[in-house]
Amino acid sequence: MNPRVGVVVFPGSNCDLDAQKAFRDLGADVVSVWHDEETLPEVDVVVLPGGFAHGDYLRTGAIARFSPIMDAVRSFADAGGLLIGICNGFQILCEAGLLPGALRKNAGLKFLCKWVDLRVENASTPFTNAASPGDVLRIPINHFEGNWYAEPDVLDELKANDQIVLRYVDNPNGSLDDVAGICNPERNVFGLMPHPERACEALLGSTDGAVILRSILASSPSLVSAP
Amino acid sequence: MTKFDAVVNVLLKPGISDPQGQTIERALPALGYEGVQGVRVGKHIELSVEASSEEEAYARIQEMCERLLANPVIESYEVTVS
Amino acid sequence: MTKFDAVVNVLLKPGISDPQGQTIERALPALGYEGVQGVRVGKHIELSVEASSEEEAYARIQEMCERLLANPVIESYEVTVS
Amino acid sequence: MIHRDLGLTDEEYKAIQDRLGRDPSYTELAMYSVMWSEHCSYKSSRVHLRNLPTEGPHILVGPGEGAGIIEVAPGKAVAFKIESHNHPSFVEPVNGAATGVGGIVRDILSMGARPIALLDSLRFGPLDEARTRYLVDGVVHGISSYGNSIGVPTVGGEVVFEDCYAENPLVNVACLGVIDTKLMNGKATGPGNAVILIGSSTGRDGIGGASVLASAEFDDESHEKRPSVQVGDPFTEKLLIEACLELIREDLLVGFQDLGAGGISCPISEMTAKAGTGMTVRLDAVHLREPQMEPFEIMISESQERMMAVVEPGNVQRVLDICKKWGLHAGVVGRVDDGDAVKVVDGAGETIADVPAVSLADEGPVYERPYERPGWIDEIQAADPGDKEPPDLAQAFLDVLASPNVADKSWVWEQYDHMIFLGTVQGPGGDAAVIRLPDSDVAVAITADGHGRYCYLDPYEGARSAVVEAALNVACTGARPLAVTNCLNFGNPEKPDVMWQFAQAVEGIGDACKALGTPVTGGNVSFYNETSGRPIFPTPVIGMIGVLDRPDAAVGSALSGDGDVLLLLGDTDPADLGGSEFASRVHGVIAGRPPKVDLADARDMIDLLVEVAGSLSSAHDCSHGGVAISLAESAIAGGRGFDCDLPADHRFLFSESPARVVVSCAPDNARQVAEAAEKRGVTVQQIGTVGGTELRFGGFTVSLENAKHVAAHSLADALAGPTIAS
Ligand SMILES: Nc1ncnc2c1ncn2[C@@H]1O[C@H](COP(=O)(O)OP(=O)(O)O)[C@@H](O)[C@H]1O
Ligand SMILES: [Mg+2]
Repeated sequence: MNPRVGVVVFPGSNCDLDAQKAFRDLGADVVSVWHDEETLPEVDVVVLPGGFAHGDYLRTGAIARFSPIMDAVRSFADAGGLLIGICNGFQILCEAGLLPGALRKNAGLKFLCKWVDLRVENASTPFTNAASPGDVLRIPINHFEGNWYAEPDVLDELKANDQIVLRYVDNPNGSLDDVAGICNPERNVFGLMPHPERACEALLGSTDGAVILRSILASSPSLVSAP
Repeated sequence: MTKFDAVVNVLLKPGISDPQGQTIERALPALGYEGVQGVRVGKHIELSVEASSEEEAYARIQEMCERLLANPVIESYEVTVS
Repeated sequence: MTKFDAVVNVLLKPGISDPQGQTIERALPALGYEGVQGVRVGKHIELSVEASSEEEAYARIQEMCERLLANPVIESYEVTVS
Repeated sequence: MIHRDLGLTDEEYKAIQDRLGRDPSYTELAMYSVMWSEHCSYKSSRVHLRNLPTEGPHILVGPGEGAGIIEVAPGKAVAFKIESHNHPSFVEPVNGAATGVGGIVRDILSMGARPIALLDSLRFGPLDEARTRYLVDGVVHGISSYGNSIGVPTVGGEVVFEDCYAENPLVNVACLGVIDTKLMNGKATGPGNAVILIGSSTGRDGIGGASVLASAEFDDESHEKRPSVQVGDPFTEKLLIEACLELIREDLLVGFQDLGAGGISCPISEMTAKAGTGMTVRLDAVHLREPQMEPFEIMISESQERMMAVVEPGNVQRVLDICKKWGLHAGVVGRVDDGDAVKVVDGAGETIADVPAVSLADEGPVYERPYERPGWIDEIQAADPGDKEPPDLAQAFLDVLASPNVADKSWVWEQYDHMIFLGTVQGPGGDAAVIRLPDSDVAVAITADGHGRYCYLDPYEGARSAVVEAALNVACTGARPLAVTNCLNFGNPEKPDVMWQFAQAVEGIGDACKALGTPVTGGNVSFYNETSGRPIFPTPVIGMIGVLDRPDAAVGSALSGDGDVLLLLGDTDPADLGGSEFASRVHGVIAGRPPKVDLADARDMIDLLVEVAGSLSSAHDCSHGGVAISLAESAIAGGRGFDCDLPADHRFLFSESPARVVVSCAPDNARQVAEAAEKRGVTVQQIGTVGGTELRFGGFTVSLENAKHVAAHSLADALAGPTIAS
């Protein structure tokens, strides 16, 4: 059975179709889930895609985290389901308290769309296990608010737990401790600012993003439990 | 020269649509907040200036607002010096 | 139920660097404004709420701030009801 | 004399009276004033635009609709169009530019196309002014915040700095869309059908935008015109795109049009005029943002993010439901009638306006404005073109490379999402952008180019050069140029010399497009680009689209293989320094005659590039700064140097002779490329080889490191200074 991926669409999401395509090209069955739903379909993986949910007005993710679907997303994660937030999705996860910290405006006060190098710090998560620790992945960023921050004690805890999954090799946005992506202590919720779905085809400049997507699919219950 | 603390609040002029404010207003009922109206979102700036008098401080900030802190074409502002 | 007007000012917590404020501060001398310091930029939100008393209005807005209007991880806020 | 306040002349007022057989009401007059404004009626330009070639085998829809439609592969059609938002961007750069993006995106959407790419063509004054930096910062931020938020990548464009744009920047934005399921039309057919207004509420913002802002030049009183600026709402626009595409996918719409300049007045009159029907609009059904708006305000408000749809009665509920799902306001505001009148009725049932639709939409005045070649043009053409030898060739090279017109523009385009839709095969930074269309293997190349300086010196030659440069940018990727959209930015058309520039430029575009086989599918005219009587350089901007056989066949501009052979294709005339970047940057001179394009040569060059694309490692045309800069740009982009043996002559190195391209290819391919060129009569010169960490020109050498630093930092450094709003 193919892994099943649900991509949540908030009003203002705009990388939902790209995420769908990237997962589909890697062999997943993909469904889109409207934010107004109260239940999730049967899926192995939930993706909160990039974009500007509710225009990012007020604050990124501030309104989206109250969408009806978010209760179901939380329960899905509490039950151990794989949940990934990309860019705006990461911002929503932080606002919802599913991941620690908050995302501030880039230190340079500019939107940045460019290729960056990411170092894999933890390769034993379901999101990175196709990589090795220390691997450098070339994946684009595309955000104005990617400057992650957390209180010092929270950061210490993340470090102690190996929850920092990806770091920028050359910090583009001022993010604390070069953090580009983090996971929860249970390692089933992952948020990152860069866009792995944009780096799954050589024609577009890199296939390193597929390392992350493939890790996820290989870890999805449908595949893992298949005979 | 004395140091004066000042606050500048910048808002879109009345009549100019404020998509941020409208979006927040539309979102509130779903969060259980009924009866909230007229939401407008602007900038809040705090700063301190050196000047020889409160009037001078006020005048300088006023000028900074016109030229830099606000765009008088679409925004109005309010300066408070203390 | 009475309608109360309120103002919410949201700022980054002290200790969290504020690049917007710093950028303005750095630009000012070149434009002829010396002696300006401690510039911090946040959000200014105006709204009106229905409530049975000023206290209730205040409490409701306070709650809205905690949940929506500010992010307590990085921001602090101040509510004024009139 | 109320009509004069609304921008109508006495003659125009008389024409309205004659047409109606009575005096118009105030609301009617307001509607005529916007529909007959320069911006909506093209009254000064129409007689000239008629001569542009508009037909070709690939052209499915030409000028006159929301956007031109081009068939790029069997069964695959795209919409392409450019628009200006110059005046609003000067007044309020962030929102002026943002709403410019919003407007062109809705034009594309109105054809039933999903917007998939944007190009922004920007012109500003000198960067050492704080006010210019404020404008650059604001305009780029406006495009970035709006385009990124609606999820349409900005994949290319241009940025030019020239004194003449200091008080009148140019902000032109082009959009490419791909027909989603069905090509829509803007016709209000079927009497009895409902008219639905979708999107934002209608407010007092942007009232008189068409007649006042876009159609009269700035003067010191422009402060009073300022409140007509609008704030862009990209979130609503994104919802509008998704909701409307869903409506079209479900085949719920009969007719469809965007609301732009002219507000509601525009679609109601144009859609009925096209269909030969009438329409009644109920003012109290329009969703208002502010209480107590006057009828005329409602009829001409240019509030953003609105679309109008004509829907069969049985589908109305479904349409409203889909809009609601997307959180969009939608309401029935009228119905299509028999007859030919546009009627506006207020809440009490009283008729406030009742005029023939065609009189608003099609019967506006057409002017044959007098034009005359100005005397100053002979003087300027005869003046010293700035071709003197520079004291130091290497330094001259670095000076030209550091010119903000030449230098790396990544400060700008890194602020744009240029990757969304997973189709950006080549993004900003090369010649044309190459975009793979969603869910397909079809790739198109798009670019926008203008040359105000050449057009100032000779509008006919300059316009031809702009077309050729755009076509070459497209052809350098290996794509065959197919069609053109154009944005004509000029001064006050009531001045005979401006009108002469306009006529010459349009003739130049027409001649070039005919010769290259790239018809004009639409565009936009922006007149009155003057401040206090000083016009900008005449600046036609050409948007060009071409098509590639396969996305992975696209050729880039970066040098990519050590040992590759460098070939210069085309003829260099050392006298082609008039209006060049060298003359302006090194000698501070803009004078002389601009290079003259031979259109047949240009066509041969394009055919050659398309033919040999498969054998090339890189291709990059020679434009600003000539062959020296072209080589340097390809080297910097590829991160590798070259070893050339070029004459140590500034007139050769910086000549801007048109229709020249520097290509690189594997040594094994060089013979074949050269033969193909010779067969087409294109001059080929082997000028060197790729490799190393230096740019060895022959007469002088610069390290790649240094060149890269100079190119990368000059714009960012110049923009780092303080900014000021007013
Ligand atoms: N305003 C802009 N927005 C996006 N891309 C831009 C902009 N300005 C320049 N670029 C990109 O930078 C590259 C170089 O631009 P330019 O020097 O104008 O090229 P050319 O001379 O080939 O037309 C192009 O790929 C162009 O698309
Ligand atoms: Mg080029």
